[in-house]
Amino acid sequence: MKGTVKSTGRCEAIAAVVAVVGGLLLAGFPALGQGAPIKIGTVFAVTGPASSLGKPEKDTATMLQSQLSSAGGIGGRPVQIITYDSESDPTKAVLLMKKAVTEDNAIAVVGGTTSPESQAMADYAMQADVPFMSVAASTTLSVPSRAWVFQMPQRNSIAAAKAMEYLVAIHARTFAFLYRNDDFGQDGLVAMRAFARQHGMTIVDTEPFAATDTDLSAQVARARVHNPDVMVVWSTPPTASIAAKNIRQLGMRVPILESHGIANKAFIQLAGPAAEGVVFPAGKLLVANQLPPEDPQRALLLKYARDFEAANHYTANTFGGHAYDGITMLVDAIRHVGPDRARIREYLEHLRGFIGTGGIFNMSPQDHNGLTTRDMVLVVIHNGDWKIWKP
Amino acid sequence: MTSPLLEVHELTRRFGGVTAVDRVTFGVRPQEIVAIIGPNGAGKTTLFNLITGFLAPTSGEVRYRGERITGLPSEKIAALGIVRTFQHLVVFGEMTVAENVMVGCHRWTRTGLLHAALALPAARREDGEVARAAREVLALVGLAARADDLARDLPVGQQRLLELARALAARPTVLLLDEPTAGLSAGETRHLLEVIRRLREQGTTLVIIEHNMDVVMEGADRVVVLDYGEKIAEGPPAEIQRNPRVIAAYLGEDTETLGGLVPAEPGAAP
Amino acid sequence: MSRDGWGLVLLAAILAALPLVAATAYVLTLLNVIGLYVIVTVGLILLGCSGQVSLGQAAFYGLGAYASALLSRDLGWSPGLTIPAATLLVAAGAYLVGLPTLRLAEHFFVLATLAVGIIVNVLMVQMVPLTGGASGLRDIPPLQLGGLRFTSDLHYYYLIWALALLALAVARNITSHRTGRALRAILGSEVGAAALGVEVARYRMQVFVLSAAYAAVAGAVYAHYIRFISPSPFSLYASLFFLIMAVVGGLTNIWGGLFGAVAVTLLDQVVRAQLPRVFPRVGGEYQTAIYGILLVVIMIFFPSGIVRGTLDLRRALVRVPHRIGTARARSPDRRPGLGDSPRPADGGTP
Amino acid sequence: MVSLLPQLILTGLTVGSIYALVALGFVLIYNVTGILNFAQGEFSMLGALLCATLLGWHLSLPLAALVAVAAVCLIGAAMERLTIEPAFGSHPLTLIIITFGVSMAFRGLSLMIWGADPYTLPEFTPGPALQLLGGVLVRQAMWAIGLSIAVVLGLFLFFSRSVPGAAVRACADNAFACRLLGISPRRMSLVAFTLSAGLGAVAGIVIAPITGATYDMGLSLGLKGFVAAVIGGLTNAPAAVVGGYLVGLIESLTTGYLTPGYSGAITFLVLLLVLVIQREGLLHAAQRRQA
Repeated sequence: MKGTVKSTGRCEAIAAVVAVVGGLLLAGFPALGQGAPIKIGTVFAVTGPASSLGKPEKDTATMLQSQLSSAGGIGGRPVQIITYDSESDPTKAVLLMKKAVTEDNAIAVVGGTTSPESQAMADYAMQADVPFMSVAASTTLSVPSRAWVFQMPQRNSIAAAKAMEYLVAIHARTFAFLYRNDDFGQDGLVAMRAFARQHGMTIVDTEPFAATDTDLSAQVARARVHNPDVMVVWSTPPTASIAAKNIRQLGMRVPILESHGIANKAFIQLAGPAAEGVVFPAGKLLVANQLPPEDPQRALLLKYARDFEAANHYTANTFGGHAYDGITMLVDAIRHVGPDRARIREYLEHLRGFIGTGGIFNMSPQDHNGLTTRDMVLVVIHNGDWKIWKP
Repeated sequence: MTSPLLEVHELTRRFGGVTAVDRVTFGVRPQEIVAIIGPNGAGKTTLFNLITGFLAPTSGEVRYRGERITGLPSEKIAALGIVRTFQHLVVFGEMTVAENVMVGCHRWTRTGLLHAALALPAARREDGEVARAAREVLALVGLAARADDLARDLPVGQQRLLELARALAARPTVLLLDEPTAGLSAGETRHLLEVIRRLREQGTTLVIIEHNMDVVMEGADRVVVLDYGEKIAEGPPAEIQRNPRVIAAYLGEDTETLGGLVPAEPGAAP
Repeated sequence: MSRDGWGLVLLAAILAALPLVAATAYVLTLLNVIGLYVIVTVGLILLGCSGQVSLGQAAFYGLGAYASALLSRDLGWSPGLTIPAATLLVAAGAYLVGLPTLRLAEHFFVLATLAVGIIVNVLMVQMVPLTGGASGLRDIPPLQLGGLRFTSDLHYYYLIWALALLALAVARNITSHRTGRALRAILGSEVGAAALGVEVARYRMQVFVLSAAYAAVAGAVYAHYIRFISPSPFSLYASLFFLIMAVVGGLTNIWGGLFGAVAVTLLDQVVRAQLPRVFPRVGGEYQTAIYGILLVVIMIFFPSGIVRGTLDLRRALVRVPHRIGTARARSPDRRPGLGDSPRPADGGTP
Repeated sequence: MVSLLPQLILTGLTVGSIYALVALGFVLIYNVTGILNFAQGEFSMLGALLCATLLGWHLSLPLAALVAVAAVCLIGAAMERLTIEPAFGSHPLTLIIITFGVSMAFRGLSLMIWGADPYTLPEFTPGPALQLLGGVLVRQAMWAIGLSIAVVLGLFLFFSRSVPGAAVRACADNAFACRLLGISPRRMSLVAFTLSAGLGAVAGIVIAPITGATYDMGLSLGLKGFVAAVIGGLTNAPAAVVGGYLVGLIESLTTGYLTPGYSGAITFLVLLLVLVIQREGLLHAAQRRQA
């Protein structure tokens, strides 16, 4: 009696099969009939929770594409930068990385906006022997170092170390640590714990909060009870700003130290007056124009900022910079050793003195990040603008 | 006189201030056909809901074969063999007529999720049985021709027959019919009476809520009259027809239901 | 053997052959992911067959993944063992969740599952020592059955699609025997079903637990396949994604599970691959919007799923006299897809 | 921790007032149409972001707010006509799914229009936070709290004193009877969506100075507001507001005295408990709607 229902079911089965074949053809279409150009795959979280980081990364890639094209590619060979959106989802990130590698024959891949995405992609890079330039800051990505995985941002532990320099400089003995309860915040907590122990400081209180929290005065109030010398906040806007606001609203006068996650104007806008005097570690991009002329990065940083704003009509930030470093580093490698994965890896692993937006990279088999605290600066917010902080 | 199969004892249900069913007591003997009549809003359907466990009584109880069944969930009561139809049609619109009836067979079939999941022989055999039973019942009520149509495509009258068929498929001991002739043509009504008689011969006990007095006079052995939730009369049809309280009760009603006393025009829907 | 039985066999044959024609790591991974989604979606649709919708399916998917990952990674059990173990654990969990919540009116049940989904996700992020927090769990051992070590995409392709076909077959059987009739009766009218002795609560529970188990199996396999898990793929968004697949396929239509998962996942890929060619400089921003609109359009115009919906429209247009299944064409006051409207005031029986 | 409690309570009230405002939108629509509108939070998002944009065009705050609210009202009306009206009479689940779809669409479109960066609005009455009972309360929170009360009063007057209000209430009680009286439930549902869209927008604009506004603020706001509405029994505006403050207090107190970070989970644990405990009540609500 259910005969026709079944046949409808069969229709669905057939429809499904047709969809598979057709879909694969369409989805795989870019691969057909394109072998000539050297391809670099990029997978960023253009949408989803991490989109504020992924968007500038993707826009940087698009910008570099046009620059490379007008420059006539590498050694006469055209370069194609493929950009995919991982929607901040590790599964999709791996899937798209595989697509870039196996469908588009990308020679290497840049991406992994969030640390879970990068982790998953790194595992595949190790399986498939593909150079992977991660733009996520999680410490575990390059400690211990993995053959095919390179990390562009100053890893969180370096940022934390830089932040620590501030605490040491102002002779802080105790501090409270408010962090967004995700990979970014949890990673920061681990690093700060370690350094605090080294410098004989005590973390009097740790307060996690959710990225969607609308008010943090409960956490601040808890921390205030321990009256710490400094309030340390490890998050990105809006919560990073809300924290700063709440700290001041609750009448705490102590210094506020935030993370490199607030390296964009949004923080200042949202925090308003509370942003005043907040100190945070950051790549030099933010304060490029304040750098001494002899600083080797200065020229590059100013150029990147200029080009980016020209191309995208919003201010460049350090996240886009990581994508910039990853791609330019690969281009440099290809220029020297040609489009060969193994040799690119070899070249990158011994790359020294490479000037990027994130700093001067000195890679080694033990260190696939190659940056130090010298590549960061402590920035203080003064009159709604960024100034290099000096003790 | 044989002991009653179904006993309603001091059954009461209040909704806020209103008392829909007020200390109603009566019994139904095996193979008896009892008609329940009364003006609109007299509490007939509420009474059915109380018996079949769709409503919890405020007080009083229902006994089946001497066992107290009040408080049991409706599906348990149905499982015991007390099956009902609804005044406002409740057919499974998205299922075929035959499938509707096959659901009726649920009561006396056993295979469960596991049998089905693995399509065990047991499940298949049962399907065969059920399909056969369904065909028989459909033939009985005269819906065989429409077995493969979707239930919701049937006209109201046939949907009512379908509900009856579904209830029959459950092979009930006590069958409660809520206005079974509403929306039926004169012919269908006559056929329905046939079916009801045959059921009784096969050993089924019936309780019927009915507006159509012809049906009551012809079909019922005994009539229970409700008015404002109270039992105002009980007895053989002929007696009831002459009972002054009953007539008064109906006269208190609007003429539309008064028509219920004189032969109802065919196809009169509730 | 029944017609869609043959359908299954045919499908199996095609699937077995597919890797021979298209076997890049990407295509295989894509097919594997689809396969996992098929399993979850079919489970969701089984639930739909009892008139329920869950917005917590991603949580069961994730619990399956974490349970199997932890058992194998930290206790050193063989994944061959942990996958069924995880499934049972999650099923048990679902039973406990179902006890209080399944008695809720259906649209409050959805919210209960939504709440469960969110709570589970928070716990995944929160219980750092156990789950590794938001940074996730690494180094999950691959599946090993006897001598066979599942390492390549191809291995998992055959495993996953075998499971998917099994899931389809089981679901199809369930919906086509006594249990299936009972479920569809419940979908049609709880009252009517109960009046015929159908144990509504019991069936609801069975199907709910089963659908959770489906999700858990998929999740467990996922964990050993990708070998890295973090809370993000198991968020409310994922639950919505599964729901979209189920809805595209038709919430009460098992085969729709196959179609829905395939169609939605591939639509995603196609949009990704083709949109930039149509509009250069376009970001992924379109995805969310497209899904949202898709969801709305389908619920309004194809409440019984795309394929069936289109078939109906066609039939409605050529005015074939109603026969089974075909009669699902929309009519202004009756809306199939999720059972009869429990609000007679807005249509129901005319 | 003596010094902690007052602050936690004030924080709870601040957050609570936000949830209360969103909850009111839920109740309004549920009362009239029986639909749980999960796009409710998106109205707040749209209100806040539109207002921010208008400020960018150098409109004064009151004017910008007014225009934004009006615009969102239109959006709400459009949503009802385009997505709810065509599915009128569908199974409640179908309608819930539709509202989820709408909310996704709004989120995606807003991301295209406004990008991922958070925006903010100036406080209505700038100035240092108020010191009271040993805690501090942001001035903006006073606005939110005051507004939540004002809206409740407004709704009360609308429903009890005005004719359309009475009509809406009638439909809530019995759509069928309503039709007999010649009031179209469909028009009422349009009214309800327009109103609660405006309500949501107002909420968004009032809270943006406290929380900032991002394209994805809608979902979590909507869910929290929804929990509040459920605690209030879904049909009773004042109760929903109380529910909002309860959720706010529960969050801040659990954050304050238990380990923080779980507050999100706890809110939804409360939802579960309420659903199960209130089951009867809720079911009655549901059935009353369906009868």
